[in-house]
Amino acid sequence: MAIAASPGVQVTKPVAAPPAPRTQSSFGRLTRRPETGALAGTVLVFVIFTVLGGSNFISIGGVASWLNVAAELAIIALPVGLLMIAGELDLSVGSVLAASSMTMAIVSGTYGAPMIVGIVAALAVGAAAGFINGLIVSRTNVPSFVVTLGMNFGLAGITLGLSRLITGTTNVPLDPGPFFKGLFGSLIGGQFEVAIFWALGVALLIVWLLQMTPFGNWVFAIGGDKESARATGIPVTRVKISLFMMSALGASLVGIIQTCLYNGAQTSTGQSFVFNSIIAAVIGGVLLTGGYGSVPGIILGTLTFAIVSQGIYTTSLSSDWASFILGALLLAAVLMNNTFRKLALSSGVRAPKIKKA
Amino acid sequence: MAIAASPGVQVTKPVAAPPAPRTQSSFGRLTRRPETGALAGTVLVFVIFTVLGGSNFISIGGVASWLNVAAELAIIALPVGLLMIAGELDLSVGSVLAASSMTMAIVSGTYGAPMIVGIVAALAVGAAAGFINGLIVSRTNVPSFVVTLGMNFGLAGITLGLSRLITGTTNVPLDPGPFFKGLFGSLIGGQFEVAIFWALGVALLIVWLLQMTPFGNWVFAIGGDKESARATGIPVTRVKISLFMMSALGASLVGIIQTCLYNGAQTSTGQSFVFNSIIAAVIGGVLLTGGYGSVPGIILGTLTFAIVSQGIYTTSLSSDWASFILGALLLAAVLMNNTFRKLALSSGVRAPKIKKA
Amino acid sequence: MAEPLLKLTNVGKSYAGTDALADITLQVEPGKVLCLLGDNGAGKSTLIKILSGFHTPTTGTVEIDGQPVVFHSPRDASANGIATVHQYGGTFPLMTVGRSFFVGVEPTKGWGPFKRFDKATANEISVRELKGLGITRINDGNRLVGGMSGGERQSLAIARAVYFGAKLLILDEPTAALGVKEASHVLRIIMQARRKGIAVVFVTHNVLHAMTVGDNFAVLIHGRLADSFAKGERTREEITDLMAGGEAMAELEAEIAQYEQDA
Amino acid sequence: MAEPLLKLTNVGKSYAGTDALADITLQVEPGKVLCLLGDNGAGKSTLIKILSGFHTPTTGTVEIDGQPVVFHSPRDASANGIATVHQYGGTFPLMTVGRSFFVGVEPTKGWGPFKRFDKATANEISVRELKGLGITRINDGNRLVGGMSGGERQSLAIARAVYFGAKLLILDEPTAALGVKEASHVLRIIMQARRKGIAVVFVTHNVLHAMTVGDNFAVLIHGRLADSFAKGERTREEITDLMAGGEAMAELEAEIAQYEQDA
Amino acid sequence: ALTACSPQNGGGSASSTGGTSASNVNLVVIGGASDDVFFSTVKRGIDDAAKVPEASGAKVTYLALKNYDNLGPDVAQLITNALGMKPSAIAVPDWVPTAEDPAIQSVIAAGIPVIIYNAGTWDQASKLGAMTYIGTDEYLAGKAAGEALGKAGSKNASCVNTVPGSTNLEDRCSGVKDGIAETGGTSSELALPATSFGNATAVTQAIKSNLQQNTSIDAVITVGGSDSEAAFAALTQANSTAKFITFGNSTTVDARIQAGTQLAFIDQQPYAQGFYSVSALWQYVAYGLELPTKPILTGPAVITKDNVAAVISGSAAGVR
Ligand SMILES: Nc1ncnc2c1ncn2[C@@H]1O[C@H](COP(=O)(O)OP(=O)(O)OP(=O)(O)O)[C@@H](O)[C@H]1O
Ligand SMILES: Nc1ncnc2c1ncn2[C@@H]1O[C@H](COP(=O)(O)OP(=O)(O)OP(=O)(O)O)[C@@H](O)[C@H]1O
Ligand SMILES: [Mg+2]
Ligand SMILES: [Mg+2]
Repeated sequence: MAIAASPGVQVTKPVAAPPAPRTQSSFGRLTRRPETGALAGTVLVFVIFTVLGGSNFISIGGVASWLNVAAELAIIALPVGLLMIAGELDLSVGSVLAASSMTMAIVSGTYGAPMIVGIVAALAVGAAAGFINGLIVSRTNVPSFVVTLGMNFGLAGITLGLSRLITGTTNVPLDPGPFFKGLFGSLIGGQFEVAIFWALGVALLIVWLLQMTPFGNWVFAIGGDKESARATGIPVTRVKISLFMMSALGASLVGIIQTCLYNGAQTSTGQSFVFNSIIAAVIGGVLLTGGYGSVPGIILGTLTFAIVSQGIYTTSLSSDWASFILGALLLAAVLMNNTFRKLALSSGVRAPKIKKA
Repeated sequence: MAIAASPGVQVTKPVAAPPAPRTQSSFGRLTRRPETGALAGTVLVFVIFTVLGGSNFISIGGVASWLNVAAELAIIALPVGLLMIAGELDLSVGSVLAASSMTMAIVSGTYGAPMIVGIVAALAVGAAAGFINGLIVSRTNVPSFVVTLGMNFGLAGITLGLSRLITGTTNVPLDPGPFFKGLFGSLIGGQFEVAIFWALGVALLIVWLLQMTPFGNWVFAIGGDKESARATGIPVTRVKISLFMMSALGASLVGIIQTCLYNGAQTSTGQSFVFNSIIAAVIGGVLLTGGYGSVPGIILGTLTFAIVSQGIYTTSLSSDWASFILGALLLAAVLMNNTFRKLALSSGVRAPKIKKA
Repeated sequence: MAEPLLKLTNVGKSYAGTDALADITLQVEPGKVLCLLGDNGAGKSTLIKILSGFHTPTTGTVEIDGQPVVFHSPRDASANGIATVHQYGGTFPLMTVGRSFFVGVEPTKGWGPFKRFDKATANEISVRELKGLGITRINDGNRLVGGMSGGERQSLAIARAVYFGAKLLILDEPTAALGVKEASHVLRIIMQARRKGIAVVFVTHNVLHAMTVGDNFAVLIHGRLADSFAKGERTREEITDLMAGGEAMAELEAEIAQYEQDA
Repeated sequence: MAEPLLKLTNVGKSYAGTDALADITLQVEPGKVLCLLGDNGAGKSTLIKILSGFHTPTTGTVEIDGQPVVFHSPRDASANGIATVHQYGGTFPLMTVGRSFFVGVEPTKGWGPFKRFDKATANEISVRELKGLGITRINDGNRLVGGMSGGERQSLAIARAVYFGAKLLILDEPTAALGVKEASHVLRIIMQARRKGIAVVFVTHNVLHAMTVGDNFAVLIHGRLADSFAKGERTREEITDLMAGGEAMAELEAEIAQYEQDA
Repeated sequence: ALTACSPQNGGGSASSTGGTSASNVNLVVIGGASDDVFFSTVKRGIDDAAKVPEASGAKVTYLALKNYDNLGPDVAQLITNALGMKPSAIAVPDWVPTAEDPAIQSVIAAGIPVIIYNAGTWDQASKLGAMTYIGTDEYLAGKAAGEALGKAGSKNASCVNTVPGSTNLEDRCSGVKDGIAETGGTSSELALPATSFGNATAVTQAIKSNLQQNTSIDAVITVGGSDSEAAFAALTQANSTAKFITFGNSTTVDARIQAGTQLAFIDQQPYAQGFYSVSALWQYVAYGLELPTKPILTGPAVITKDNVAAVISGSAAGVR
């Protein structure tokens, strides 16, 4: 390929990024952690809505409202963020969610198979979609943006076509029964989705993967410089396929959760997760160009996003302006994130340069 | 570990000649142009739908149907592609289109100002949005993905909120009058939108900018390596702001065209252009990471996309599967593009590859 | 002594967590070559990034022709007649040789609205200038920079800076990736520039190269100016030891010689 | 003569439009250092990319220990005991020194499902190995590679390849970005490896370095093997001329000397 | 319009279409996105009705929008596509009259019979020269819902719209407002941003917050087809006793109405819209049959506990 710079000639530019920790006070050390910027963004929007929404926003119901949204988003955004650290995008999570959810509803609802069979089938759909994404991306030179977008269209089409063929409708009800309802779709205290625990589980899993295992190191390396990573003998293909499978499985899990929560599945669900998961990761400090990001950052990103998109309903502002406020606050949160990071890093030093998309 | 062929297989060695660029046939040179891959993709989908859609697809009406779609898409995809070559994304074109279109309808329809005033106002909205995008992206370290996405939400919100406030509705009619109808919204031969000529004009403008002017060189340089570009003294900020303004103005122009064509404006139009313009550029060979792309490529990309998305309607396939076919063909077109490019580039190699065991 | 073209007073620079440079005072005169020497990580590139407007110093002042200046961007520096070849970068992998050579200073032909980038001229000049540096394999300005060897790319960046001329030419390890012939060409070019009255700042790890072209020498050790002297004031051994961060190199060389004998 | 570890027969490689290498036949023996010399663009890096599995040759065969092999990826090469330091790259700007050092061969602690990346060990070893190469400013394994100087990064890549050992160590211009001290350390390391019976392929533009460590020499000119000889078979001047692509360097050196006198 | 083809020209004067052999007949129906719950049911009607013409060798082609992101222009484009297929007759919803009407007029001008279905009005259809209008009036449907809420004693309704700006959903909400006003109540629209569309949890939590923020809300109505489960979950989580009405139904909706936890759903009978459109086109094109009753309204029907029993079997079969 003449287009891509060959590994030998690629110029290694020093990329200044979050800095060298030197021995300093623990507060100093805290301000230097890259997540601090993301935290600043979360705090900003939290404060704004506490002021605007008052007791509605910080009541149990108010907190549950953004926490629930954040939890489901995090289950997808965390593995998507991992994939982004490795330098790839996944735009197929929307259709994977819908496909998994419909699979479960059809297998266990329409055909009446035991719930566990439906769940395994749903996860299998996710695993397969992720595997195919990963395989095509690794084997060809096609950017993952296009491959997963193709998958998003294609899988949506298959889901719709098959659902109509099999059930004649796009809307399949399912009674998950008490056990699975409790496991995936119950509300703790009538307010907090059990998805919050699933999100915590996923977060722990991904923290462990990213920080504790060789695999995590490979993810950073692949995102940092794919050719150099290849040169060190990392099984790049295998790592990428695993990552695509993880993000697809995250989407499947949310599909299962929503199916249990709302007692059925619709073919048209899920597409908003495509962009939202990427936005959350970027707000959380994951570089779109790969090579950098952290789990706490992504979690803060999902919280910021959830607060911004849900907070307005706890205020007395007209919902006509919801979209405007969402846009403005997203930007403000990211700017805050950046500014804070700059401030924290510049003990008399210039801003770090982070490569942009 | 594969074992190499036995020494006997050892083949015609390259005749040692100083590797001067070989004087090659003009066909050889053609196959080396990167657009050839994009052309292969376009030809592929064209052939498929000629076979499947038959006379419907290649009738005047059939051709007009994808040519019209391609023309409007190209007006946005070309400047968006330029921006992508410079390493930035613009996800705000959807709202810019809607905002421009509503501005025009409200100014010249609701308030009855002369059409030209409405058009200027619409373009001003586009220019302002692009300017703000460019300014924020250049002045802060926030990736354009987030900035323009924030703009997309924010501007959509303002458009909705203000329209409701001013007109009380989200749907404003406008009679453009014969002159402006003719200029922007007429159908030539009752079939071909005058937008096709606008698209040609935009294409010529952008070819000229990219290939003929120093500005074009700067765009490639900024996308190739922003820091090095800065080091050479290129006014990076000014270039980026211009580029964001161009993509926004492209969206405004399509807004004006659609308003004249369809005699009015709606707040909810335009969002499909956000992704479609990026997809078209990527199919046309523009690198998502910046630094590479061409106008003929982008045009072929928009044609491929338009053929795939409209072609299905000329066939007798069930529309349930439209989405699936879209996804599969997009992927096929890009794969074709890649494979062809690889083939074309390696055909120059004189010695055949050694056989692998 | 000539009026200095460039004068640094107590310049320092810290990156978050590290002081890369402290308290640097030195000057460069027109028609002279200042060799900047020092170990890896001594702060040479940092100093050069300050001179070329990439970084603003944390402390201290920079004067040009006696006027204090603050460069906010590389543009400011080039506007002041400073041309820099950085240690890495400066070329664009996905652009053609001709385009990459002329980035920012594109030649045009035609006039008024018909003024356009003159590709033929750009290709011709870039190939010619590369030849002048001894790079003969690149004979088509349409080749992509990404497909050139490391030394070829380095030569392109040098050819570019030299071609467009400047009052002050800064070269950060220009000869590191170059073959013996190309390196000699670069040294020749430095000498030519010097003769034209251009001031040159030259970073190198090669003692021979430094001694061949240098008029003045400044040695950085751990971010501080450890020594500065004019040509002939130090022996080769002394210079070598200074370049090694002040450590005596004799021992290490003896060890290597030992291995050689074992062979 | 020892059984060759690596043997190339008539190897050639063309990029679209260019023959970068043609008809290369050479061999590397255990415990010997093969210096690969040649002008910029001569094809040295291309040859090394073939040896390290980055490219498959267009023509010819590669044998290891007498067995023909085809490397489909760098993994295949490392599985065959080949460790390579490429001309650029090999480190990860956004990773810490400790993590970057151990990419692909991460140390773990704990067992079973509790096995986890051992950061402390990684940081400690990487800092220690850098010290061994003379890099003393990097004393915290948590520092980001992107914030290191050019030479520090190069040292990290070398330290890495050496630390993990191999039958065949390939170094593409490892000393180019290094200071005199660090370069000497690398030469010492090459000698140590050689003594352990490791075969080394060493690319350099520095005649002195080449003559210090080389046992055998192969000179590429325009992608072809122009000469190959053992230590002592050529004079320094002959080698210099060969490295300059076969051109006599005396003239160029005289020209530079002329400038020097003018000064 | 050509008088010979104009359906207003009189009941059965279909002589111009005589002579058409069934195997050449191609009926084109343009409709909403296939993953839209409502249009999924419309399509069932179309598919079922198509069995008759297909048995005679005729063809029925359904052209679906891919999404509603660029509604007016996209439908106009589809109409042009349809015209390119040389259809015998076309059925199309008139969602955005300003955008679509020129295209519809050009179809009619080409002598091709047109039925406006699903969206539009008989006034509009007859002005264009279409044969008839089959469907409902979104505003009237909304109004019926508002009236039902008023009758049940609600004073302050929240009209949940997950696609703000979309003409038909806006019409429903303004209908609700006028309907409830008759009994002195008010209604406000709850507009959700695009980032929530298709995410039941985001919709749920937004409605819940709104209920908690504005405690005077005593009625919730969802105008989008896929938001009913989310809205109901919100009511539960907010411990709200607000009256609840949805547009469109499912087996779960039916069950809730039976159990009394949901007041009603507004039935537009989408199946009937598709079915009668195809039937009417086919009968006219093939045999010149045309019913003098115009328009054919398929709704709105308000399905409450009293009449829900009748719809349950249909819901289970996916035709409601
Ligand atoms: N962006 C950065 N962030 C943090 N530290 C940095 C950064 N850039 C350089 N440094 C540190 O500053 C010191 C000086 O670096 P500099 O690049 O100036 O060295 P140098 O003299 O050019 O070395 P070399 O000869 O290896 O190129 C080094 O210790 C390096 O690690
Ligand atoms: N990806 C590529 N595409 C096309 N040509 C290439 C590519 N890579 C290298 N070449 C060409 O092949 C020739 C040999 O390049 P190579 O990198 O092997 O040289 P080298 O001997 O390592 O030079 P240096 O000493 O400058 O590193 C050069 O002329 C170069 O331009
Ligand atoms: Mg340096
Ligand atoms: Mg090389």
